[in-house]
Amino acid sequence: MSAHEHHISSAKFLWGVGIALFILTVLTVAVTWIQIPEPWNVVVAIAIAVVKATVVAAFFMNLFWDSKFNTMILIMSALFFMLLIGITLLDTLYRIDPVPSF
Amino acid sequence: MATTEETPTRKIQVKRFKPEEYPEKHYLNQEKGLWAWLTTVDHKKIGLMYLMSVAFFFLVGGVLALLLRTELLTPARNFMTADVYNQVFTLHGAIMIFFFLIPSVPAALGNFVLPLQLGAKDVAFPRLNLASFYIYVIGALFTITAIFTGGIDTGWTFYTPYSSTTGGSVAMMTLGVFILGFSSILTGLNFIVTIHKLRSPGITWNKLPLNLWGLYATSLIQILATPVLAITLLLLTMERVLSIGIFDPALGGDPVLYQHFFWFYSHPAVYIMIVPGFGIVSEIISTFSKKVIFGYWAIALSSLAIAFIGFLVWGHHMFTAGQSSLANMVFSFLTFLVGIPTGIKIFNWLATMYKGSIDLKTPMVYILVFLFLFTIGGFTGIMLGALSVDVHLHDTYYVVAHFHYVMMGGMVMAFLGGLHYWWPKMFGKMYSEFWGKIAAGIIFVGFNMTFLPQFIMGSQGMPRRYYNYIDQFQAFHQFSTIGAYIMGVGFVIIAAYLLHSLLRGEKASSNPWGSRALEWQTSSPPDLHNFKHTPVIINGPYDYHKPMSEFQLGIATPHNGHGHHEEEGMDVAETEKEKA
Amino acid sequence: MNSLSDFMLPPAKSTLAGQTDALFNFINVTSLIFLIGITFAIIYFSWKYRRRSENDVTPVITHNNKLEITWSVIPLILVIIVFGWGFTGYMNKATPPNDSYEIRVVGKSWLWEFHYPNGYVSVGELHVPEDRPVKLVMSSTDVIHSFYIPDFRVKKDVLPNRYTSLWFEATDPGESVVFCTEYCGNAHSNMMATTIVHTQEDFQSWLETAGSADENLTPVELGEQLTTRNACTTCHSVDGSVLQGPSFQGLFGSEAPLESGETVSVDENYIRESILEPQAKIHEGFQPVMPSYAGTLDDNQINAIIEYIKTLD
Amino acid sequence: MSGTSATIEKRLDHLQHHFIDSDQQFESAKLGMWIFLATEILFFGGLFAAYIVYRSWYPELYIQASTELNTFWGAINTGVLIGSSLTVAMAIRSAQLNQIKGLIYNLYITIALAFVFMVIKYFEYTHKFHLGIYPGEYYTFEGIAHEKANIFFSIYYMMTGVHGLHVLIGIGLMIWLVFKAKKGAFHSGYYTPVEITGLYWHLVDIIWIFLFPLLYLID
Repeated sequence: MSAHEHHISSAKFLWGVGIALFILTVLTVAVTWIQIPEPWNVVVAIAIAVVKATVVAAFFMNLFWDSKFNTMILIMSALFFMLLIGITLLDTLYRIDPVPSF
Repeated sequence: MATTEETPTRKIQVKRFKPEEYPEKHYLNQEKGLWAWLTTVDHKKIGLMYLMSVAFFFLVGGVLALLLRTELLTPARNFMTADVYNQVFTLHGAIMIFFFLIPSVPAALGNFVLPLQLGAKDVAFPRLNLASFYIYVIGALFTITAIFTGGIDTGWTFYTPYSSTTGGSVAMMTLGVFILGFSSILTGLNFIVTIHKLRSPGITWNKLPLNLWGLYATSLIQILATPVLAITLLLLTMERVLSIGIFDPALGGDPVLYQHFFWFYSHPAVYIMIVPGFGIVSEIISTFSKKVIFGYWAIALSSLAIAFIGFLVWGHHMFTAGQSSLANMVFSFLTFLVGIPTGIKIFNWLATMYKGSIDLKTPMVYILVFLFLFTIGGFTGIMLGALSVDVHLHDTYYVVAHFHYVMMGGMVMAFLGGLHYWWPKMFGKMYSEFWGKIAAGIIFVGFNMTFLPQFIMGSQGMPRRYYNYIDQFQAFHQFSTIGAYIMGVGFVIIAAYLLHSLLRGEKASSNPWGSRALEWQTSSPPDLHNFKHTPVIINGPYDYHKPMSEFQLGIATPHNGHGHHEEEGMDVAETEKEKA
Repeated sequence: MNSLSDFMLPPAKSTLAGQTDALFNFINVTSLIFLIGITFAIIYFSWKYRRRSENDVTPVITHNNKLEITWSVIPLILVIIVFGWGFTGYMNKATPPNDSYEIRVVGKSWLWEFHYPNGYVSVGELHVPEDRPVKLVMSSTDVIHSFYIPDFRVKKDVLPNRYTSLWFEATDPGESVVFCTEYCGNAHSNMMATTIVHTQEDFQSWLETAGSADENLTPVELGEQLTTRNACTTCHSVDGSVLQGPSFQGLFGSEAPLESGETVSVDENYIRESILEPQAKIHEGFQPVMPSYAGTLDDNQINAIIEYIKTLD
Repeated sequence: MSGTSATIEKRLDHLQHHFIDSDQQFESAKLGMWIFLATEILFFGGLFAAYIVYRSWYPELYIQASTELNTFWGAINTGVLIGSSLTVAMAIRSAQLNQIKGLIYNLYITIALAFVFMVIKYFEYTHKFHLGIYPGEYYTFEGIAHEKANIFFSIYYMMTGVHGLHVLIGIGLMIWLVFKAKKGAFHSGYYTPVEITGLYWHLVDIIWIFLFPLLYLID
């Protein structure tokens, strides 16, 4: 918390993180070349994206060294997004129409 | 993180600071001129500017309401056409909700009180605070433009596809509300950071005034829900401008999806409106009962619980909208869960009054009115949460009466209570206690006359947003209209005596209610920088069993801790906070 | 309790009403008991513990776990009862019996159209048999409407992009009002209909004669009936006053200015076109909001309406 | 670090009167930015929710329609944004080490990469407009045999459009940072605007990290 202790990443480390992200990008494109059956292709794509986002948040945005409260905010917003979509799907996926919709 | 070795071993000098009575220099006269007001970053002045704005919009919304009630005196046309009527009820709803209720307590009263209650000199981002006020003004200008360039007749809910096909300036209006959302977000953001980072030495989480717990919960809702409204209204605006069709069935979209998005914000928004009211009630009940609050943590945590569960219940606005039975079941169940923390609060407040020393001053009268009316609002909410009954009552006057009991009987009463409570602190003037109670009585009678008949009408099937109605409802409508006029008289009286107080009111002492809370331990009106010392807190804000002198402590420094970089004040404050 | 429910609620005329009303009364009575208790406490405390001097000392009561748990758990139990009760009632309303008599409902701004299995279409009047479950399959041609019969305690939104349904079983012959409860524009409050419950035999005979009853009328009489039945008069007055659409009075034979700036003489062809394709030529000063009656009115009926309009000078 | 920049520690003209010290001010600003980012996530969340709901309704539509999106350029743009994130991180590092020149150079590279991103986006858009792939009502393309194809592209345009708007705002912010840096406003004791703009920029990157597979990589 003190002004004297802001984490400073080394240039080498930052480059390492960047390269890891490039590799993950190539990977996420590469997995579409091998046909993974539904719905696992979506799962894999999202999983890689989540890993990339976590890496960016932790090492570029310095959450790894930062106050835990900031991490909590990030997680909380993701959680509330999932609430929005999760509960909305409870409706949209389970609608029973008396006649098939048009 | 600072470690113990770094803690300076310097001695802190804590002294007693008795607030100055009738100060000559205070925040109202330290900077002069209109320009100084318009560019001020002082949270108190910004709060007052908000207060004036919300008062203005309350007046506009109120006049619109009286017009509506007058039109409804008879079943057929009185003096408005259907189109005008539809525009008027849309504006009444939109103005009251977006321009009055949402900013009323957080932005107006909250801005004024929050830093004072923390013993801070200002909110964390004073310029951002001013910016959010101007964003509010810009949003308001957009809305006013919309009114004069075609009007809007969609209802404040802007349901598609009606809103995407009807005439008028819907896009301008939604854009105005979109902009307004940012004002709300920035206020919430500012408050959260301020509460986290700018507490005075000794204000630990368990000594935080309950008003701030209320504002904290409100701010959380503001930052988490408002962006969804923003994107929804942006999509709706695009729907009007570019016909993107996501919500418009004519182009392949789904209108019920719009309702999900809209209520994901607008239901929590109900709690943006009411939760800060809870905070005010806790403050006032404790002060005027001169007694420690009953169940501090129960009240504090129930605010957070309401804020959280409030996010999970939006679908109860859509029980008949054609959503799946599964969703209906989940939403209905969760809706009832909100009732529990709300009930806990009511019981805790009653328990605080038990064996207290109750002084029925005007703010306390409003809070008792709040308790009664809000309880009715709550119980009728249970009625509407019950699925099979809601199928019958949905979109009838029962719903109208319910939310007016919650919003007006709850929030507006809490707002009036808070306004009367902090009025002496804001302006250093007292108002007429006699007229204050008369007005409260008139509003109470008028309010119940207006909205009780609406419960009966609604149960009998009178749908809302009706310009004409069938003859059997006329007696109820007329009774309701007369009640609305009476209520109007009550508000005119309030305006009159508050104006009188501003111009000719008696001077107020620094702590006219004998409160232990921190904002009363500075002069009335406060200094430009709130306190002339950095306050030190050792007791909770409701510890009425402890002597007043224990609430008037501060750090003694040569420069009173203002304007300059103060070595001493700094180190002590930081180490105290670390401990917290 | 019955008198309370009689005062608050409309008459119960369907099999679904009883359960709804019972829950309504239960919540009302329970709430009233709580409300009286709370109000009494507010008034009693304010009087009993009123401030006697500025130096009053109050006891330090910070919390009381037993009490707090009590007033959390009792309401919790009550609301769970209400939830279960409400949910079962709702499921009854959401699940039509298999042998239901099915009627198609179409909501248009601003009228209700009812299509019966034999092809007959009525506007503004829903005829149903008593003691027989009736299932309405509903859709809208424009914006969202909501179909509400207070006497039956049923309501459901009518959507433009899919079908929704509701069902009821009427218990008493007679008439009940139908409201639109989803705001849909200028004549929202006039978008009403009447539910007419017949005995089973009456309903059968009504259904058989419904299409042919009009044959005994003169074209003008028929036209007059049709304009009311098809909710034309919701928007078009017959006395010259301006509603959502131009008044029928003095319309025929006049020169009507159009939104496009042209004028058109109001003759048989223009009226016929306006009924079947209302958006083709919009009269100046009015919104293009009229629904099409193609498929609802046949040639004979359109002619009758034209004859009727001719008589309104 | 405090030893090397003792003189700079004295420069406290950035400190606002209601804060006790720079540190409190810095932490407050960062907390404020994180809260703002939370609102951003929920702002985009609405669009993602619309995306997911329609995808759950019409999975086949998404498979068909995404073939119209060019995976190659999408991937290049992902790389560009990741690169710009890296340079922003480097810029902050430079500021922390008092290397003002490094700070300015890194900001320049970031701005350049952001422009590259926008230019690629521009070509992608114009190509689609050329084919008649407009959002909603104006959709005229006939290459996709699905009646809701217009809805997919409405969602596509809204998502990438709002994201693009954020990139433009980011460019503006970074140009402003360059000006301030040239005036010598930043040093190791005060670089709050660089830090919080950096946080914003990384979030814009993260959003794109999700948009890329969701829009371009559906088989």
